[in-house]
Amino acid sequence: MTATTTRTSRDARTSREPLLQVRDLSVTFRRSGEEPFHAVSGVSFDVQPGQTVGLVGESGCGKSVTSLAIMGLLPKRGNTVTGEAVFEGTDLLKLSPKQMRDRRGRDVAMIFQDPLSSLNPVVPIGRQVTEVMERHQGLSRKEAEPKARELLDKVGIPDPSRRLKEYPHQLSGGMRQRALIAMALACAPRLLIADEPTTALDVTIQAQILTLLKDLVQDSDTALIMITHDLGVVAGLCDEVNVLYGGRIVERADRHDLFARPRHPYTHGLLASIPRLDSARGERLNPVPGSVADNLPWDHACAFAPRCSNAVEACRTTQPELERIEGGVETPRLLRCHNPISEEA
Amino acid sequence: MVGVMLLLSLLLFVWLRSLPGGPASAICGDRCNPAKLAQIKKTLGLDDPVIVQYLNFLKRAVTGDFGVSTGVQPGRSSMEIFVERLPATIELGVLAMIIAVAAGIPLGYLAARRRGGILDGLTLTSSLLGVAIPVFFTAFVLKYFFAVDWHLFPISGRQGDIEATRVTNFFVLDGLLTREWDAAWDALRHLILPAVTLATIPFSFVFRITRAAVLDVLDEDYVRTAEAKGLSSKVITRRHVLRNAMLPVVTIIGLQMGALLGGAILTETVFGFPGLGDALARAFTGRDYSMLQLLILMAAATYVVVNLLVDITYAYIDPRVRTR
Amino acid sequence: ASSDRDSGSGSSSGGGGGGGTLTFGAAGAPAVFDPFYASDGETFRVTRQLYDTLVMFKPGTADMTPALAESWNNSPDGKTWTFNLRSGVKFSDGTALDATAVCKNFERWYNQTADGLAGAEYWSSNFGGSKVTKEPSLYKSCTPTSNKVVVQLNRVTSKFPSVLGLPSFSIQSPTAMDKYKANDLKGKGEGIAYPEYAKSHPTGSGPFTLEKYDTANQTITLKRNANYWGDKAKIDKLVFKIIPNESSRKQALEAGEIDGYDFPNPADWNSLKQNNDLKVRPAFNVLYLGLNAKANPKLKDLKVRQALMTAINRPQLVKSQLPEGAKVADEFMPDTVDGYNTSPTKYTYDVNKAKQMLQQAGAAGMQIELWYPSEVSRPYMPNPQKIFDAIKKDWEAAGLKVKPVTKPWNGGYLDAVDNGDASSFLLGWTGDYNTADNFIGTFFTETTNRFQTGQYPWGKQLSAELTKADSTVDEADRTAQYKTINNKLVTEYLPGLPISHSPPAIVFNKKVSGITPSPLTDERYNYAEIKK
Amino acid sequence: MSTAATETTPQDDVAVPDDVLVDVRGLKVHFPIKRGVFFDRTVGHVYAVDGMDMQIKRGETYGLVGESGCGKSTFGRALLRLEEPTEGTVLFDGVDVASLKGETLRRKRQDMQMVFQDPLSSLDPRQTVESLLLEGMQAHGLAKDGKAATARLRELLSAVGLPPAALRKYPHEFSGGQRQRIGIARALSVNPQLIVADEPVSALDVSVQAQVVNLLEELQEEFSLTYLVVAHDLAVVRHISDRVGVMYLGALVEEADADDLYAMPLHPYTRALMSAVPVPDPTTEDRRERIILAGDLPSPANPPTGCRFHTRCPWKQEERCDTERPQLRTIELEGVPGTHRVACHFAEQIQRGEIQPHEVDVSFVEQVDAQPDDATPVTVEPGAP
Amino acid sequence: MTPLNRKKERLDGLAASTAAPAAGQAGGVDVMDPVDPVGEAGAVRDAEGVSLLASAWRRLRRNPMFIIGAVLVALFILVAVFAPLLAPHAPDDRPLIGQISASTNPIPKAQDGFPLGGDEKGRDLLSRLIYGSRQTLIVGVLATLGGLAGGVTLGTLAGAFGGWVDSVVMRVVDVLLSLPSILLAITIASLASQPSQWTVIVAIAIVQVPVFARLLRGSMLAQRSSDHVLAARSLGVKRSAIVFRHMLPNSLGPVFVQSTLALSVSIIEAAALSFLGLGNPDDSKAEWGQMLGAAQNLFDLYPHIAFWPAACIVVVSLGFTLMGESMREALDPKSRR
Ligand SMILES: Nc1ncnc2c1ncn2[C@@H]1O[C@H](COP(=O)(O)OP(=O)(O)OP(=O)(O)O)[C@@H](O)[C@H]1O
Ligand SMILES: Nc1ncnc2c1ncn2[C@@H]1O[C@H](COP(=O)(O)OP(=O)(O)OP(=O)(O)O)[C@@H](O)[C@H]1O
Ligand SMILES: [Mg+2]
Ligand SMILES: [Mg+2]
Repeated sequence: MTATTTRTSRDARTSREPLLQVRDLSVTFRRSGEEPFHAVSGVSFDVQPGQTVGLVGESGCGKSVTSLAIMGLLPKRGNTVTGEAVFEGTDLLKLSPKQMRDRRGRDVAMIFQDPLSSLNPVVPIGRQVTEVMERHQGLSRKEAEPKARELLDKVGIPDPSRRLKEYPHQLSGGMRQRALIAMALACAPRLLIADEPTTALDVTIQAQILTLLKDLVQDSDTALIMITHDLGVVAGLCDEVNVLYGGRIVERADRHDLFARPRHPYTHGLLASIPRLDSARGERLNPVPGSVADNLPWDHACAFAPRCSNAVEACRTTQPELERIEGGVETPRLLRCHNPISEEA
Repeated sequence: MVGVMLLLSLLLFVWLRSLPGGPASAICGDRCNPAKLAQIKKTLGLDDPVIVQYLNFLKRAVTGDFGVSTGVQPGRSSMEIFVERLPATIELGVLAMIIAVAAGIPLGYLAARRRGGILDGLTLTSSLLGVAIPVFFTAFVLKYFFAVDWHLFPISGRQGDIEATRVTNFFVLDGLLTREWDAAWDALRHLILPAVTLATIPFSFVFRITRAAVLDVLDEDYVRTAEAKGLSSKVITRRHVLRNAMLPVVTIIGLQMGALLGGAILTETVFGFPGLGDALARAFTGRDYSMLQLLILMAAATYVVVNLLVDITYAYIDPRVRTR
Repeated sequence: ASSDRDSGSGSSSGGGGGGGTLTFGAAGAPAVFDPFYASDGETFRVTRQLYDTLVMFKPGTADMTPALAESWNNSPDGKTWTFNLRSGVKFSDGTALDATAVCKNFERWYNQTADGLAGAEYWSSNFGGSKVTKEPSLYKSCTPTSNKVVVQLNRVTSKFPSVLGLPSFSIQSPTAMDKYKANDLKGKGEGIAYPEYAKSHPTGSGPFTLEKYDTANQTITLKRNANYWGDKAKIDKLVFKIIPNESSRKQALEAGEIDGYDFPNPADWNSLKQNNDLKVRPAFNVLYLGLNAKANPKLKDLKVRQALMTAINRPQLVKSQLPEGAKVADEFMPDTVDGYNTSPTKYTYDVNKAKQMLQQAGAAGMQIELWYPSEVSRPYMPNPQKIFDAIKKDWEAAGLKVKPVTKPWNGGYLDAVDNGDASSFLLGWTGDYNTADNFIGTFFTETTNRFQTGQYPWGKQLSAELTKADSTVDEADRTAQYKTINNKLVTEYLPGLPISHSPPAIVFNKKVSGITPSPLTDERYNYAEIKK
Repeated sequence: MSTAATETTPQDDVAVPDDVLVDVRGLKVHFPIKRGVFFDRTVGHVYAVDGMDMQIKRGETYGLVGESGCGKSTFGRALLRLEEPTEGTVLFDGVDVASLKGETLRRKRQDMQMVFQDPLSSLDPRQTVESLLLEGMQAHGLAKDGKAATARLRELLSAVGLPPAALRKYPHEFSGGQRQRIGIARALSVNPQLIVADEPVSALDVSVQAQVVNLLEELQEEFSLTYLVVAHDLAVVRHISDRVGVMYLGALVEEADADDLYAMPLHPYTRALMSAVPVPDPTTEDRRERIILAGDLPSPANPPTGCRFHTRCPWKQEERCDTERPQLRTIELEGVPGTHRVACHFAEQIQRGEIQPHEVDVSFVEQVDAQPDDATPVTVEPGAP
Repeated sequence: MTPLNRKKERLDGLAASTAAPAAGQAGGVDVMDPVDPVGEAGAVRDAEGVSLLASAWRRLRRNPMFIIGAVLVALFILVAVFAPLLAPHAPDDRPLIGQISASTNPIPKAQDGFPLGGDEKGRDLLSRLIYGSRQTLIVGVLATLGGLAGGVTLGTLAGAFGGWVDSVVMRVVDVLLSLPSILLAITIASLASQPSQWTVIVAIAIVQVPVFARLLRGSMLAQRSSDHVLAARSLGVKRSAIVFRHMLPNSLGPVFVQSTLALSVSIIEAAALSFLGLGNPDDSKAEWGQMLGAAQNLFDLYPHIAFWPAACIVVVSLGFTLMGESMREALDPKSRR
């Protein structure tokens, strides 16, 4: 397991047909007696085979809801999902629950944030891996077991034969996350969604997992949607980055472009507020003022306006559109801002 | 644990002896007079200092001798009565628990799945009623309709006029063992009404805990993981939801097992069912100290044992406990 | 209740009726099968069917009639009794019931250890004493001579030989008693441990024998004794099924699970009569309100006691709280007992008069404790609380301040009453046999009795009068003495207030016939027949 | 504070320089592990803090980093006597806090305060901000006069950047960042000298995190505070601290001025830790040398012998590493100042490149029985040094 | 894990789950006031502080379970308070005594002025039912208060001090917990030398003590190690202040909920004691449990005299249970809206 540091033939990949096209995805939660809450609105993006797309943003900006909506895993009641999520020509959002079940785990798989709570505490790891194969590949439990062992081995779990029989609590945090990844990869899905897969882990473990994910994606041409709030993780892993704020994409760019020249004040603010290991010490951080609690409703304004140092009058009255802007060599750059940061930095 | 039992026995012992009346008066009878009473107390050693009596009691108790009953079945060894009646109460309790569990778990699951629906509302309310109706009243009503009015079940007792060989004193089991099918069936018929009555309380608990546990588990990340794996709903229900939801249910079943004896006092009294609950009720009215000491200590011990069993079961179904 | 497989077992060769099983709903389990050590009705109900006594009571009455003794006579001094035994009677173990066996029974009774004495309530209260403990006894000796038994007493008493009709004095097989260590009683911790004999080997000469006692199912099965000397049982089996709950017994009867039970709740009488045969037993009891001046000195004044009596609306109490056929009691014994005085002073209810009398006695508005037992029901008082309540209301109407005190029957009530702690208390008595001594003698002979008569000026005198009457050999004379005492008891002494005599009942379903209700609850099931 | 320590414990033979506010010697906190069916027996201990030495100078910010479960919080709490130390001394301004009792201890608490990781759960949900802030002042007799107290409350609020309207509100009505400000204001309310901040920003969003970090820095100047900042985010620690200590399984493995440490990490663990932190810069990320450690932190209930890190150390040497526990020491190496201390037997050799990294058996130390033979090799990415 | 622990654990779990109600609030997203100048720390809304109880109350108000329960309870209390105005007769008057004959007409029938007829002592059944609410309320409330007082004292002691105080207190509680509650109540009630209303109340109160003690101790212990108590400790706040200002108020939630449930349990257990003949023998003041107990032998022939008190008990205890359960749910941070 040796990670190489550069990616090759990216151009070839990105030019292929998109594997997943998310179009205008909106999710609204309705609770009795309260205003409907638009957790996600008008989110669109494409994922190419072999590509890693990042969704970043602060807590509550709708990252998880987006991914759950694509997977059809939102709670059964209390929400409306509109838009499309076309996966290889079929709109996942229009599938019946039964059809969706057939796809989940086989074509699209997902890894969650907390590896302990995401594993069933009373079922052995092996069983939790084999059950996916039994379900989607029609294997018997016996047949699936050697494959499960291989899988565990592949994700770097030592002594897989013994681990198969063990329970989640007997594994360390990193091993649990590996086991979850093994489950997700069991049927060689073409799209993998990872929802903050390393947030609950220590840095040293995080590095292990990220390396693993990187290698897996590269080796198998799997597309990855990487959800995180850690810009550092995105910087090392993603090809294309979407920044979310208040349920909408506010900026999209190739990772190099984004980090080198953030155009949205929010993205810029985020980058400026993170202390960096590689920068000079002692300078004051430039935080984004206020908190998410100050957001405006998107319909008549830019939600970020109250916290924005660049805000102009229009920001409080009209909703900015997500528009293509200059730059973006390989991936088109999109931006939702009335008064973006000028392009130098 | 042993400490708790000792403390309990001492408290009980001293308290019982500090009260007026008691076994000496019971033996002395209606024609009693103070002189005769004193004589009887002397004969029985009831005039010794309480602590001496207690030590004697402990000495005998260690050998399994809890004295002689004076109220429940005067003259018989309390232990003998206990051993004889224990199967009756176990039979009753187990059947009640089976009913409670068989009804409580599926209904609890369904109610959780259809949270807020009509089924949920109905079952929830009826389970609350299970606690709100005094057990003995339930017993009266059930008996009145099913036994007295409609003659579907016998009125009282464990068995009717039927030839039956006693092997284990578990009547149903005995009937099956000796192939006296009609005796087994008859014993079972006698069990049904009391068991249903007794089941109302554990049912309500099992139902509510199942419902709450299933609701909790449905919200767990691993269920979402299972969904994300595209598993069939049957597998998700069985392997991922129920197996985890059963953990608190097992606890509550254990707890309720202990509490069943309480309910049995009332139920057995109404149904004239000669078990421990009936013995307890009569030991109280008959001031049968020996029987009371034995039964109350046994109730506490049972509680402890049942809890141990629950722990063991728990360890069996929850690997987190097992491999610690 | 008679199931097919039980009935008509071939053993009923000795003639008699149609066989079958009679199932009787008993309220409790018998304590022992050795009636000598018993004192409770549940035990006697069973042992009466297993044993015979020397004399017995004529069915339906409390009067003596020959049993194992065909006849008896008394020496002029009244202390030597000769019983002529019925010949050819055998115990169920095959041994002969002869004079030696009878005397062995007497000897056994007299030879009890202290533990045994504690268990033998009827012996100690009627005969008293034991050779072992060297306490004086009424009994002196028993001599078997061929077919006769000569029993010598230490003093004359009117209760002899009626007392021998009590089930406790059943004649039991000495062989079996030896074999199963019948006298091996041990006081142990809280209770008395009984020997094998009493627990499972009763051997008598009665119309039935014990087949099995299914303790787990709480049923006792008796089998017809084909060799019974008297009227052989018509039924094959007699089953006592223990159903502690009163209303369950009623329901079981109506559902056909049992054929009969006794002491039905008065409230059920009417409905029971519709489909069943409710037999009212003659009232052979008395409910009284005991007074104890030691606990409340105001009661020393006869006026006060009379006022209390006058203040109670006994007719209404009897009507509203006691079953049909209950009567207001004017004396401390039923009118069927010899010595009853038909014309003593009768107290009639009159609140105003009562108030007036209290006024005169300087006790107007006095405070009085009224005790009643909880957790119990007795034949003479089916529901003590209700009777208490009625009296309390009446007394309050007469201006008294009534303070209720209640304790469980065995949990302090009897003890407190015996100790003289209760100034007024509800209690009663069911007669054992038909003598005045069994009632008023029991109540008042000792001066340290429950009424504490010793502290009244007349207490000793009453005691002496009772003793004298009891030891009077001549029957007419004795009866006259008792009449006088009875009159004085209600007019001059009034140590307590007689309230009522209430008839208990026994009920069978209509298939059962042949049973005569007994005032002593001494029903004989060998006469029972079951219609199929 | 100019006066030297007035009270010294007998065993305290090392001279404590005047500018040291906190001097921790050999601090240990062991938690008993209780288990049993009938009686709770102690079946072992969690060696949460196992021999910590640390000096914090007046007015400096000491940053403490380490992986989850290594004992950072426990150490922080033990420092304030919120956890009973099993062994060791904590000299605060010359007074041994570890031996104080009752009222003296309570009084002493005025000087040392704490800011917690979870801003919500550290605020009593049933108290208004006002009573939360007043409480400490009352406890130390700082709020005797109502007016002065009110003035001080306003002062505190404005110091942490909250409007006065906040006083009447309950904690749950604030956003995360605001709650953390309340927590800080509470700590300030008693005029402490030392504030122990246990992961003060970990629970906050990145954008808000910077606000709080800035706030802490401002306050330090304004109130001349001394900080002990506990965190697992190395970047934050580096940003905020003057000196940094790296903790591994209950003890320090390296300690240095912030710049020195990041410029030249000496301990293998520190190296790995630093190389693992992702940097929000794709170019750096793509080029970076990375030391990926194998396995996880061993269980503190069953710590490895010798050097606690030897089970995961790619530079581990035979014998010495698993038998002898290295102590913090300064090393003689060019460019390494005397304030830079490290607990590694072979720090010099590693730094000089005399010892090369090798593959490591992944042994899962938290499992007693685990003895995998065919363990996955660790990856140490080759790259330019 | 020690074996006695199941019941305990449930109580402790209950305590823990409600101990930190704040956690539930953390995730909620509030709808904003749109325009507000953003200070450095962001906006602080001006509205008066809403306490946690208030928000729980908001949730409760919409819960039909709670509303039904509360209405039943309110009705019950009203009837109890105004019994003398509502009842046509005194509970101890016997206007119908003349009609009673023990074996032919034990229970007077419904008639003019006596809509439900009389009881076996010739008293008006309706009036007794109405007055019964009073006595029932008194028994329930006193028994619960007694249990609460005992339990809160023990629980506070154990939870506040921990260590050996905790051990000692909890051993006592264990002894009480090791018996099924009704058995314990029977034991206490039947072994009192003179049964009365007080023995019933005391018996039931004692039964409640361990439940409350355990519950309170559980949440107190949870509070003890919580950050906000740690913060108070580090501020140098006195122990008593920490206990009474921080730990106790934050632990009372589950105890309060439990006492609603305990009220219903008390009423039912009082009835059970009466049924077993261990209740208050003095029936001059009507009490439902007692009325039900007295009616047991007449159930076959005169079911109505058992039915009415039973129905009253069921309705009232259902009311308390509904209220308690819905409050428990409202205070439970895990409860989904
Ligand atoms: N089931 C739900 N019902 C109501 N609101 C919900 C639900 N799930 C999520 N939300 C709301 O939708 C918004 C977006 O949530 P989401 O989980 O996608 O955030 P996130 O970006 O994943 O944040 P985090 O980094 O904390 O995971 C949040 O404000 C959340 O409160
Ligand atoms: N009260 C306690 N009883 C028993 N063990 C404890 C206790 N507190 C902490 N521990 C254990 O001590 C070790 C160190 O815990 P501590 O909380 O100090 O770690 P930490 O470095 O702060 O970790 P994190 O980054 O997760 O906060 C852990 O293994 C923890 O489980
Ligand atoms: Mg998320
Ligand atoms: Mg920590």
